[in-house]
Amino acid sequence: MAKMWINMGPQHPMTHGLWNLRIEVDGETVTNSEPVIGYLHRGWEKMVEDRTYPQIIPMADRLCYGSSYTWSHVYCLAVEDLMELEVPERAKYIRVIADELQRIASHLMWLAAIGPDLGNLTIFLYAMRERELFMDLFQSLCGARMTYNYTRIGGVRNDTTPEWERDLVRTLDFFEKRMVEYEDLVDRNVVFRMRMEGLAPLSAADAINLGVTGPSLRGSGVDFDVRQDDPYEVYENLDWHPCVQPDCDVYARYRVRMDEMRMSVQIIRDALKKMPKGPVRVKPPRYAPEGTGMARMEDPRGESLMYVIGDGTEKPFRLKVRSPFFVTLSAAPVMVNGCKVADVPSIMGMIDVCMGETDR
Amino acid sequence: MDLSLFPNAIAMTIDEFKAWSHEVVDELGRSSGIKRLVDKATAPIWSWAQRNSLHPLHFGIACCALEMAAASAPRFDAERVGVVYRSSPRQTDVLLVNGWVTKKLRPALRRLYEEIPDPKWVVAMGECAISGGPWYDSYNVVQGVDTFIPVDIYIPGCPSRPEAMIDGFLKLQEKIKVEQQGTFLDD
Amino acid sequence: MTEVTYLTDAFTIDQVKEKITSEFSSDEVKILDKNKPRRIYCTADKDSILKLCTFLKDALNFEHCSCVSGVDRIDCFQVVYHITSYANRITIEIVVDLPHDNPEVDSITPLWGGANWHEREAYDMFGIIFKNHPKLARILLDEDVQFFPMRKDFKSGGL
Amino acid sequence: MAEAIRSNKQRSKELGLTGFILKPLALTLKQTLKSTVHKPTTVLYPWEKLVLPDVYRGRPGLRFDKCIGCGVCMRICPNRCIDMMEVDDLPKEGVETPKKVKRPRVNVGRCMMCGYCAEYCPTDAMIVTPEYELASFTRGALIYDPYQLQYDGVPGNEVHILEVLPAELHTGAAPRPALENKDLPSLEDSKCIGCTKCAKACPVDAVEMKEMGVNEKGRPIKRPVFDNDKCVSCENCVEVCPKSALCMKEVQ
Amino acid sequence: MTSIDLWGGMDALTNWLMDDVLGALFNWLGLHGLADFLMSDTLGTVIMLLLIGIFVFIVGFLVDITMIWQERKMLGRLMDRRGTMVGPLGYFQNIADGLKTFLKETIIPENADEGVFNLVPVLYIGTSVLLLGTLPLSTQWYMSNSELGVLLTFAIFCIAPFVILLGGWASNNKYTLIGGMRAAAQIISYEIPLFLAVVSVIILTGSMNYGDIVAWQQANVWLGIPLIIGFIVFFIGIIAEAERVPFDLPEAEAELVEGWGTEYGGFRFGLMMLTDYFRGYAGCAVVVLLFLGGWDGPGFIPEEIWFLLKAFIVFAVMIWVRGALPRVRTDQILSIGWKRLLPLAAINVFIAIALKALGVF
Repeated sequence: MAKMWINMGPQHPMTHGLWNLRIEVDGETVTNSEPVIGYLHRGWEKMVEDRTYPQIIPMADRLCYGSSYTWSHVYCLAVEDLMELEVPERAKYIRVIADELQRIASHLMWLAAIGPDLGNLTIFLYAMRERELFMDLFQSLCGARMTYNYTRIGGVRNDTTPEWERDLVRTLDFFEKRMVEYEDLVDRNVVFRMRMEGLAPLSAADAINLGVTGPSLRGSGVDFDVRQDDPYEVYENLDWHPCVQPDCDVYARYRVRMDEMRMSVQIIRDALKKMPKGPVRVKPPRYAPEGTGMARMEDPRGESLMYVIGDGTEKPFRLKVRSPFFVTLSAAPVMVNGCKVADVPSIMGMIDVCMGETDR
Repeated sequence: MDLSLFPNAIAMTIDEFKAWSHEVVDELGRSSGIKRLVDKATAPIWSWAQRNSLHPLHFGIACCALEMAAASAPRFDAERVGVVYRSSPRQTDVLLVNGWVTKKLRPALRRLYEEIPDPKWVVAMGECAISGGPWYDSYNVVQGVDTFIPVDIYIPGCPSRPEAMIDGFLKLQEKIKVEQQGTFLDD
Repeated sequence: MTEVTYLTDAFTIDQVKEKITSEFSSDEVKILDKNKPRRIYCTADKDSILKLCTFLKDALNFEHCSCVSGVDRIDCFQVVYHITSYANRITIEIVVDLPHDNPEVDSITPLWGGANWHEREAYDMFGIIFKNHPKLARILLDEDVQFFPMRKDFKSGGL
Repeated sequence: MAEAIRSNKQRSKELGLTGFILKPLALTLKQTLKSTVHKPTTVLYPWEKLVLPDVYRGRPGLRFDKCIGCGVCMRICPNRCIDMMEVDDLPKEGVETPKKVKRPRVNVGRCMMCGYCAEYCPTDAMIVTPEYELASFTRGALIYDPYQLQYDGVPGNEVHILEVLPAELHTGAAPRPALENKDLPSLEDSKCIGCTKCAKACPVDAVEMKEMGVNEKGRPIKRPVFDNDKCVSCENCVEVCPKSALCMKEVQ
Repeated sequence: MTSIDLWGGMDALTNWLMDDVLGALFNWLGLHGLADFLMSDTLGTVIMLLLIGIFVFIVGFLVDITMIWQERKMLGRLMDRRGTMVGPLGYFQNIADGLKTFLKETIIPENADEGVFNLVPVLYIGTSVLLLGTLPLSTQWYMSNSELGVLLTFAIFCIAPFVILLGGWASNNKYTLIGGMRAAAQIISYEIPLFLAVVSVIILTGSMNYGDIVAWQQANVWLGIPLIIGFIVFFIGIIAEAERVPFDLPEAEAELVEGWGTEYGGFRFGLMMLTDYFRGYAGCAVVVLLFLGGWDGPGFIPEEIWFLLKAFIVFAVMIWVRGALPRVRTDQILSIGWKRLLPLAAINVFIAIALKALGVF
């Protein structure tokens, strides 16, 4: 068969979001591939330069809509680093709880996305059903389903109510039971295992060199997690450990994310126990001092980093966003070359596509 | 067309004959009023059928795409209303624009709109599709989908709740009920 | 499959600082005295950045290039490198000033593949040219776009 | 850490492959029977509707009488979709010709429902409403004028800021509403020309002009004096001052 | 075993219609030549066959619509959601989908091969509907009760993949081209185990006529029990034949947009979706006929109802498998077909020979 270029183009059921994977196909096997992005580029970093610091928080929510809370959180961390503002202890715990809830919701969205990729709609429906529970939790906490606008510079918007904490504990117990169901449906299913095991190996050295971070990196056996190696908020005094899978194929990345969901439940339970009473919010200064601020955080997709330069006015001079999927996507050709056309969706699905943060 | 044997016979090619017979049948139906009668009688059936099976395109742009997916999740099952996502534009009726449209996407979206067969509708879901939403001063975002595609229904919300999307589809059904697009006999 | 564990030859922050100061003269690399846990801040000269990065990667096992960001400081361009070391758990922030008329700097993609798209984005947004970068082309905007949007002199209006 | 890695390796093996596809088949069968016997978890939207918590942020709502027309919501809105509009006040018994008041008009087709207008509103006139069925046939119908925006919400719809000053974070001070530690306008005497524009612009007339003696031409010098507990720090006076003599003094 | 006597009934209907109504009318009018022609036997048999064909198609069509409804409703319940709710129990949703496609504008891609593009749906739908003719519902309810019924069914079954290959090539779209090639690749993988399973049935029953097979099963035991391995291999083969989920590569949603049917819109797409379920129904019918004793059931229910009940149950199992399993890759289906199904089918044939030789049956 002559080699031909196929556009797994902007409108394609495999791409969750808008990007185009041009693959060169010889028969069924992929010989070369090149991701084309930029369909969702809205010039976020340019727009941020004429908004005041509080106004950017809802904008940061809309960076990656799969895990919007983690992005507004890393923005607030960066600005607090710039302003040297100290956050009350209770707010730190609430932020960690909301972070881990958002991680579970984002991983559930990823689990829902791999269903149609591999041809089975049931896992999509089950995962979305559980994600609704977590969206209910966020809805009663801060009033919105997906774009929460919940963190503030210097704390969080409002305190948690005892009823909310009771619902949280009840939801977590219910979710643990449902996790067993997902593993029944996917892990103990030979067809899923056939489609995932031994696929697209990414060795540890390649992963580190290409800058892949997060679950895809831990799927290659590298034990690096920003929450453990560069702890922010209160992760030091919570007992948890990162989930790592030694064999670096698609199934390992899947396994890492499933274990991370369980680890997040454990973190939330621990944080709920150790959460002190007290204020949740500090009045931020209106004008940021001259200087720079940088914050790193463990986003469900990898290491997210924000670098903010203040120039004394109430608007940031420059705000750079390091999006984890932007770098993982640049490593996509290494994973995709050599596999079959039918495998491309499962490989791409497994690295949890989010185009909002990639194109900014 | 060879008219040499005119009074007795006319030699035509197949296409000419097809066109000629189509014309005759059309003329007959139109003049005798049967066509209008049939259209009037069957119109409610077609509009019922169109209303109850609106297949949007499986095409997610941004955050509202997640809410579109949540709309077909177990809690707000959109298939009850007849909304099933088809992945090829040939088999869809509704182009659901659910996110901001950038300069790079505009020609692709316009081509997608043309690919959808005729009785089609466009639903602008979410603030970014209606008016560019939070990106009002961006150099790369089109301020509203209705600048280059005719839009039927606007669903505000950032992102609009799955129920709001289903409510939008119910309003679209009312709109289809009122203006019955496409009749059986004329194409 | 070997599991990569990171407890071998880890350096503390002071060891890294004095290794850098010993290796590079002060006008090439200057370490700022702003110190925060697990962070090192320094500025580097335009020509010595590649040498510094190779030194960091080989000698001080800084394996991961977190981020390369461009900044338009109106009178000059800046490229800010954040490079992380998994073993030492340190992140170093290197600021490089470039002249405003022809911003050019050596690319660090040969050292870390992760910086590839970051540098292409810096070129796309600011027009900073990275010498011997494998494929320096626009990544977010269309190829035929002439302006560099993130420069301060580019006024962005609604489309 | 090494111990953790090995346990995960066993975990994926211990999940194993019992019966190739029996487990998923059993699970889906159980789910099918469960959702045919008692109804699945679908909310039949047009007939059954979910009860949303009071905190839920649908479209912004206005309590007409509580609003003082200060324009804080117009300034804080990230999308710039609120603008103040001269409208007649609501008809009250004693008054025949309602006077003109400034009320916010919201372009719901552009509002991203972030809840900032309700949060920063000094008198809690702007609130968040749980209304989300706003689909419309035309884009113009989405611009809600103050009358359309009205919504008599429950106290739960109001959004309050309870914060502490950074200085007294460790002194165990209780969080106080925003109005107690608000920034107050401060006057630079040299620049002020006594044009009384700030007094007219203040929505709660917390500014009154006081004579501070006579200038050389014999006319009295008038300087604004601010009544600090009436002021809602809406910065109207700072903006309207022609000589920008006023600036907000931050409370640290 | 009560069953609707289709041929006798149709014979009576045509005679009544031809002789009593039309013949008498024209005789009354005095056009005796025409009346004699109408009453003649040849025209009678032609009209009778026509009516039988129409009846069999109508029943097949209604069963097909019910199967689409069953799939959407059961898949919905399998995924814990309500499924279709237009009309009573959601039954009219398929009718709405079908009617809507009448009004859609037909678009032909501009440099697609016009002729082949139009021919492919005709062939695909034609052969699939032809299948209904070969499948009897009961001793009396059949279109053709030929001696080589099983052979005829599988011959017609195998035409469609080639038509899909043609359709994939004709619509000038890269995705459809790959979809078409996959259909060809897939047919190689499951055909041989499928036929070996059928051969084992024929070895035991001794004839290829459906009536005889079912009669044999009524006399002895349902063939599903002794030839359980053949039953499983056949069921997997039929799922691949009807291109349902674990093996629906030609119409793979995820990577090929809509597979080979991407460029077909409007009315053609509506009929092709209908045809997928025709092939699903035909597959279930053959499974019931060969392995589950066709219309064999206690007397008080007519045989056709028994047959349809079993067909719906088998289709429910197909939907259940669709809900639980993801799609298989092209090379994996080939390896399953050759490495797993073929040995099983061979073992099954030996069992059949052994049972026949030892005279157990």
